[in-house]
Amino acid sequence: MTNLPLWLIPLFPLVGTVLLGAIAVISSGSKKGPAEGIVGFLAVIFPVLAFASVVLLAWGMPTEGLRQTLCNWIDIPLFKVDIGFLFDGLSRIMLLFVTGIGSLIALYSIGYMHGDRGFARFFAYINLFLFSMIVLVLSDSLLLTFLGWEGVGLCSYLLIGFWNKDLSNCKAANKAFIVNRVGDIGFLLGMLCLVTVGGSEILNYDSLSAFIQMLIAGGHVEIVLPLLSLAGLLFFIGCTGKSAQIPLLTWLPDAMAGPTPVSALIHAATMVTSGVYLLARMGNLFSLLPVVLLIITLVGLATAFWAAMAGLFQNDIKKVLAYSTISQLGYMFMAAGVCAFDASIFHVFTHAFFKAALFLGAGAVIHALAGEQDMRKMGGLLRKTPVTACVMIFAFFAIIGFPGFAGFWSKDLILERLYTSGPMGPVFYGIGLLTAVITAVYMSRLIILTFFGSYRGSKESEEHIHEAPASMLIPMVVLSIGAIFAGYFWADSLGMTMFKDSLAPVVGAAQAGAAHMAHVNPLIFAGLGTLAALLGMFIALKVYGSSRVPEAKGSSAPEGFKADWTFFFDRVHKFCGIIPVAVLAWIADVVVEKILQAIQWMVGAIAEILGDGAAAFQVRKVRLQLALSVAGVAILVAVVLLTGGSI
Amino acid sequence: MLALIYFIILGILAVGSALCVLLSRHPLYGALSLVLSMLSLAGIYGLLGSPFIGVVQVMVYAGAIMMLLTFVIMVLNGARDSKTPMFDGVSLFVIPGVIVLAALVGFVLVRTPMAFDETTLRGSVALTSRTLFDVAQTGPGYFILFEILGLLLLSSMAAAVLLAKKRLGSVDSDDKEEK
Amino acid sequence: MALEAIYVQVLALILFSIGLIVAIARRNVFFVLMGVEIALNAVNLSFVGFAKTLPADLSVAGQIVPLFSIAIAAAEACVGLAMVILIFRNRESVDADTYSNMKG
Amino acid sequence: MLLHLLVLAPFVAAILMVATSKEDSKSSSRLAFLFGVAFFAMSIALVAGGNQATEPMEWFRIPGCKGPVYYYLYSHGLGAWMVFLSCGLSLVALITARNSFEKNYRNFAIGIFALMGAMNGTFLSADAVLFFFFFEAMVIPAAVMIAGYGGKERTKAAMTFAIYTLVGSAPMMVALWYLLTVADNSLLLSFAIALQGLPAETQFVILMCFLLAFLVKTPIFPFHGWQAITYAEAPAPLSAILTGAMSKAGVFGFIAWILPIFPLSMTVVNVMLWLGLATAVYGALLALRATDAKKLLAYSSMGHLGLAVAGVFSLSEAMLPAVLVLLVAHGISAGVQFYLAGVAERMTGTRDITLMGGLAGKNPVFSTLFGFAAIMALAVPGTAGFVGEFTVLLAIWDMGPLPAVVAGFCLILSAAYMLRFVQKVIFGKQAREYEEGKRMTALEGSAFGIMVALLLTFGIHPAFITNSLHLFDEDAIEEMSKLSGQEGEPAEAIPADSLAEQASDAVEATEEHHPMTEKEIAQLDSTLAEAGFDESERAALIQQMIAADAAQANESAQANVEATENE
Repeated sequence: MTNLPLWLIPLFPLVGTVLLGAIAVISSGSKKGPAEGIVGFLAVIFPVLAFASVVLLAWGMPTEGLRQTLCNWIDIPLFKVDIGFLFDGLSRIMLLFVTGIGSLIALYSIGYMHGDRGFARFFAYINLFLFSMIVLVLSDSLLLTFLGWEGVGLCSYLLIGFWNKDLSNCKAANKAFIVNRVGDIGFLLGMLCLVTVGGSEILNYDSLSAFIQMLIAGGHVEIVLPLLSLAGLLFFIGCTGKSAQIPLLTWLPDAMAGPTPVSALIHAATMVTSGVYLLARMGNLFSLLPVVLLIITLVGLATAFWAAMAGLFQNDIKKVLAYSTISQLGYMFMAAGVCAFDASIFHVFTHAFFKAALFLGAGAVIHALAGEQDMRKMGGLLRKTPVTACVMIFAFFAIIGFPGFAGFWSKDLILERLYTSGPMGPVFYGIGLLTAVITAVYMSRLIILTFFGSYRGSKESEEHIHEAPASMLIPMVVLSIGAIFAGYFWADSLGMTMFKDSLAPVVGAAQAGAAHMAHVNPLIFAGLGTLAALLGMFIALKVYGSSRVPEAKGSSAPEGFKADWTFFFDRVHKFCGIIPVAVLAWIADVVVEKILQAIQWMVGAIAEILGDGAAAFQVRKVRLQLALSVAGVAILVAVVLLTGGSI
Repeated sequence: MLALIYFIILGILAVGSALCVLLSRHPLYGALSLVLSMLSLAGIYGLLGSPFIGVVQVMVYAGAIMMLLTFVIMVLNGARDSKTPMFDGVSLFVIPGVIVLAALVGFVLVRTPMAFDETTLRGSVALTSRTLFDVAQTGPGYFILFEILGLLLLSSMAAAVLLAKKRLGSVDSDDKEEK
Repeated sequence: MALEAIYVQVLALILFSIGLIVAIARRNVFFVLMGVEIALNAVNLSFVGFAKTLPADLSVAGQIVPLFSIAIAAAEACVGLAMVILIFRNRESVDADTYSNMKG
Repeated sequence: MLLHLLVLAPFVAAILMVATSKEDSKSSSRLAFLFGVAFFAMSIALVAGGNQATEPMEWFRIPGCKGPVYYYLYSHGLGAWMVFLSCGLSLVALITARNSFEKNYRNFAIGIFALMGAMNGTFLSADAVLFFFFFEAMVIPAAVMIAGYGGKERTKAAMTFAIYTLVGSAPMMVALWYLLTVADNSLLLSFAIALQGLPAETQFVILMCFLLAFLVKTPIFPFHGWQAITYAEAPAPLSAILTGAMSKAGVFGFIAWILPIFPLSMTVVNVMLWLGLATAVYGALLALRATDAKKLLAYSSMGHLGLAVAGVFSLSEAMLPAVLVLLVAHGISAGVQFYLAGVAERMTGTRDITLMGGLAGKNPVFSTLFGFAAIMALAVPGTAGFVGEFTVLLAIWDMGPLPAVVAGFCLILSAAYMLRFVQKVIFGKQAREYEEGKRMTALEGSAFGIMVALLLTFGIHPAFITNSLHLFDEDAIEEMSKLSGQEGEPAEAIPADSLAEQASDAVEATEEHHPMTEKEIAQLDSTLAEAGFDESERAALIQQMIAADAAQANESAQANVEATENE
């Protein structure tokens, strides 16, 4: 079955988008929305079909991958790019979990979105998102990746602002899109930079790696290093935008305004990891650029630590998860920064399962509590919603790196690679471990506040608490199974390296150059990681375990120094981005425009005055005018004669 | 020689009567001297070998147009307007201007070589009618012009009638103006 | 001494100048019209004079164009006098300077 | 034939429209719709048909100029696509105007057809004077329609528009006239040759005159005073045509007239590049603050066209297809946005975006289209706008990273203002109760839908546009040089004859050259006599003249006279 055309994979969700979009538009006029059964079926069948074809392809994929060029896209002088697809170890893994989790979440959404006015529209967006995401990971050139890159950003915008009656949702959506746009421009300029180095061909990944091989072989790396570094930096800016790293991370917490399945799918499992994917995909390039790698590592560390601290201060359950996502993405970036691209992709993979499970669980909780998101008003839900609680607790063990769960394997791998990366390794490792402790603290806090203790909400709302329907529970359970066992795809100490082998043809070359100092016994890392998780849980139990929970008053937003910490980058954006632009716009609108208008008015006034003068001269003087013209003709004749012309 | 003498006499007559037009106070006198000027010009046409134009000049200009003018002057009683000065500041400015212009053009004219051509045709009725109407020989250009001219005359007649006819309510507007 | 072509032209020039002066310098509207007639006549004279300097096949134009210009003069006088009547009826004046309805 | 039809038939259509009823908009709209479809079909045929040209016909001669002015139409890829825009947008304008004006639809259609003919003429003429004629003629129907159908300040807008653009192109007319006196004829090639022979200062002045006209028309930063008020006050269908097709005449002028004719210095190129970028930033900044929906779109167009101009003056090899794609994309997307803004104005009765809102719930189909159009304008990959902006950025990158970064900054700003626009118009709750205006009809909706679909098609397969681009192919150059050859050798070819040398300072005259006839000699004699030479001098000169003629001197009698007079 390897002769399945690759374009079939993105085609399925695209067809779904068109069908569902048509249904959404046509049914928009009618009072009653479209039948939810049909729409739900359509919404799930296309992702499932895509998943099935991915599985079929993955089964028989040759080691070097599949490449198919569909047609020409842009062909102008100096620039020629084809639409082509590349299916190799890296895209296989990405596609598997993108389509798999996408299908699960589509199924979940049927229950979650039940009764919503924009039911069909929502699934059209979800399918469009899956299409873009598949194009992103399946494309064989940077430009086509960029199509997916902006496409997922667009879907993220559409889905965050899905409930567009509320303007705050729209604002969050706008923020997400604009901040992402800043990163996208970095990506775009990075592509231009690459084109300057090696022509438009090297936008193709294969040509790019061939080009880099050639550079290394010819020893010409030094010559183009500044330009390549610039390109790498610009690409990295793109990645920070999409993957919510410092400094472009402010949009992700706000993006929680969207429906929860969206948060699970887009803002936790798939889209935000596309930055990591890009780093891994271009690993060959990045491994040449030590400066950029260092920057990536530092940014990853800082983001992980900062976001973990911010997660500690949140009261909104989804916000906690959002900051947790940023923090985990920070881990992935540090791994990429030390050239451990396979480790970072592995963490992407495991993270997708447990974070999706956490978000879906949070969604089920919110669903059960009829929209309540403030953790201070929850508590004791373990008895009311046992399945949800179990799912979330399993995922919780995974994220804090409890031994045996998925997160344990991937996080340990990253920390190990950090330690062995170079002279600065132990420092990085220390920060990473500290962050792991904090992660355990805030995640334990979430679980304790939500599921343990007694219910702190109002009495009458307690009556309505119910377990989610089956269509929501099945995906959650499947994901939680993933959260437990996904780590065994690559358990070094158990001798399972399936994941690593799959990725080796793609990122192996890039990682070969990374320095490995001394080989340290992996059990020490495992032990320290376990210790960190247990310490975090212990601290949380000590601090939050007692029934002393602050009374919920007002909004769930943090206050005081907590707010300062949480909104630090929002303020940076405000002072470095928004206010200067606003001031510039004010100057342009109020100062420059007025000056130009004044000049325009002056010219007009002068012309009018002159015209008035001439008009005054005209009044009642027809004969005078005739006389003047006679005199004028006489003068003209005289001039012509005197200057020697002949009449 | 004889032609020159006739020419000088007629020329002096034409210029003299034109000057009379310039200097006469009453328009009627001006119109009458203008008739004299036209008649002498008709003579010059004859002298130059275009008797047909001369005849047309006498009939149309001296006869029709000037009669119309005289008639209108008499109807409107233009003599009543003896208060307005004949000349004013503008006139004093015009006369030297025109004279300078004429001098300049005359200067050029005198320096331009020209002479009568012996082969020139006499402008007879036959020639004129042949040129105008013998389309096969001379082409349609003049004939079309002639037709257009006929239209022009017709339309100008209509326009004159429309303009000059007394409108309803014009008396009222007159009254208002005077107030 | 014989009649020269240039004499005719000089006469036409003098007449034209007088016509122009009459048309512009006099304030009475009848004189303005008469001045225009004199100037037109001068031009006709010039035409005929020039026609005599041309060879046979070309001189025909000199015989025809004055006819046309006379006809146009007739039309002009016709409309012009009608306008004078109209304006005089409204203004009770033949002073051309008072005719300033069309000022800008 | 197609070219003649596209340029002249719209005027015929305008005249035929006069015959329809003024009161009954139904019958007249049917006829107008038929005509519109016919022209649109013709424009598609033109785009598909590749380069073509008509037989050059002599139109008239301007006294004092050497060569005649031709009626000569020539279609290359750029012009053909612009014609496509003009015809297509006019068709949609005719469709959507039917719901906007109850009465007087007929006159509007007449205006649209006249405007369309003038625009087609501008984009298709190969003769500079013809180009200028149509370039100016565009203004008049547009201004009349603004004055007749515009908003509250329509007279002011119409006056500003007409005066600004006409005054802006007045210097170009003078420059054109001057060029005509030195060039063999008014075609591109002879202009280029003639300019080579001029001193640098003169070249610069002429260049400035030409630039000013196009700068005002586009409009570029300091000369944009007319734009916002005009687009805002004009009826929405007209605004769409103005921005979608007419403002392209400026950019078209830069590409089709400035670049081939003038030897540009690096300073000029840099200044123009930065002016374009400044316009892009400035337009985006103004759009961020605008509250009038149509003004916002006007500023947004200004920004995009600034980017296009910057792209043109990057002079990169990739410039031409890049800018063309950008122009087509912008034409369609800005057009559809203006139409939709017009529909929104019709539905809510206001242009102020702070008073709109909540249309998503009220009219979902409209909002879907509106959102789509906004996304197209954002240049999301997969749309034609992306291909255009990306390739233009690629061209600008050739001039250095800084201009490209500025251009990238504009893209960020464009996202900001466009999303704000979308949010204010269709999202949120209604700001107030609207009186129920006329909704979007199915015909309108499908027209807009087709435009959006076109944008997507061009985004996935831009080769439709880029492949049709051969600006000046061999045939056209040959034809032009043949025409130049008829009129005489180029100016440099004057032999260093003694007489010619004397003459060269006075006039660089070249006229037709053939053996002198007796008649000419007689004529020359009389001319000399008129100039006051006596018998012997005249004879000597004529002898000399005939000798020079025998020696194949390429010298005209007129120049000879003037040269000797100068002695």
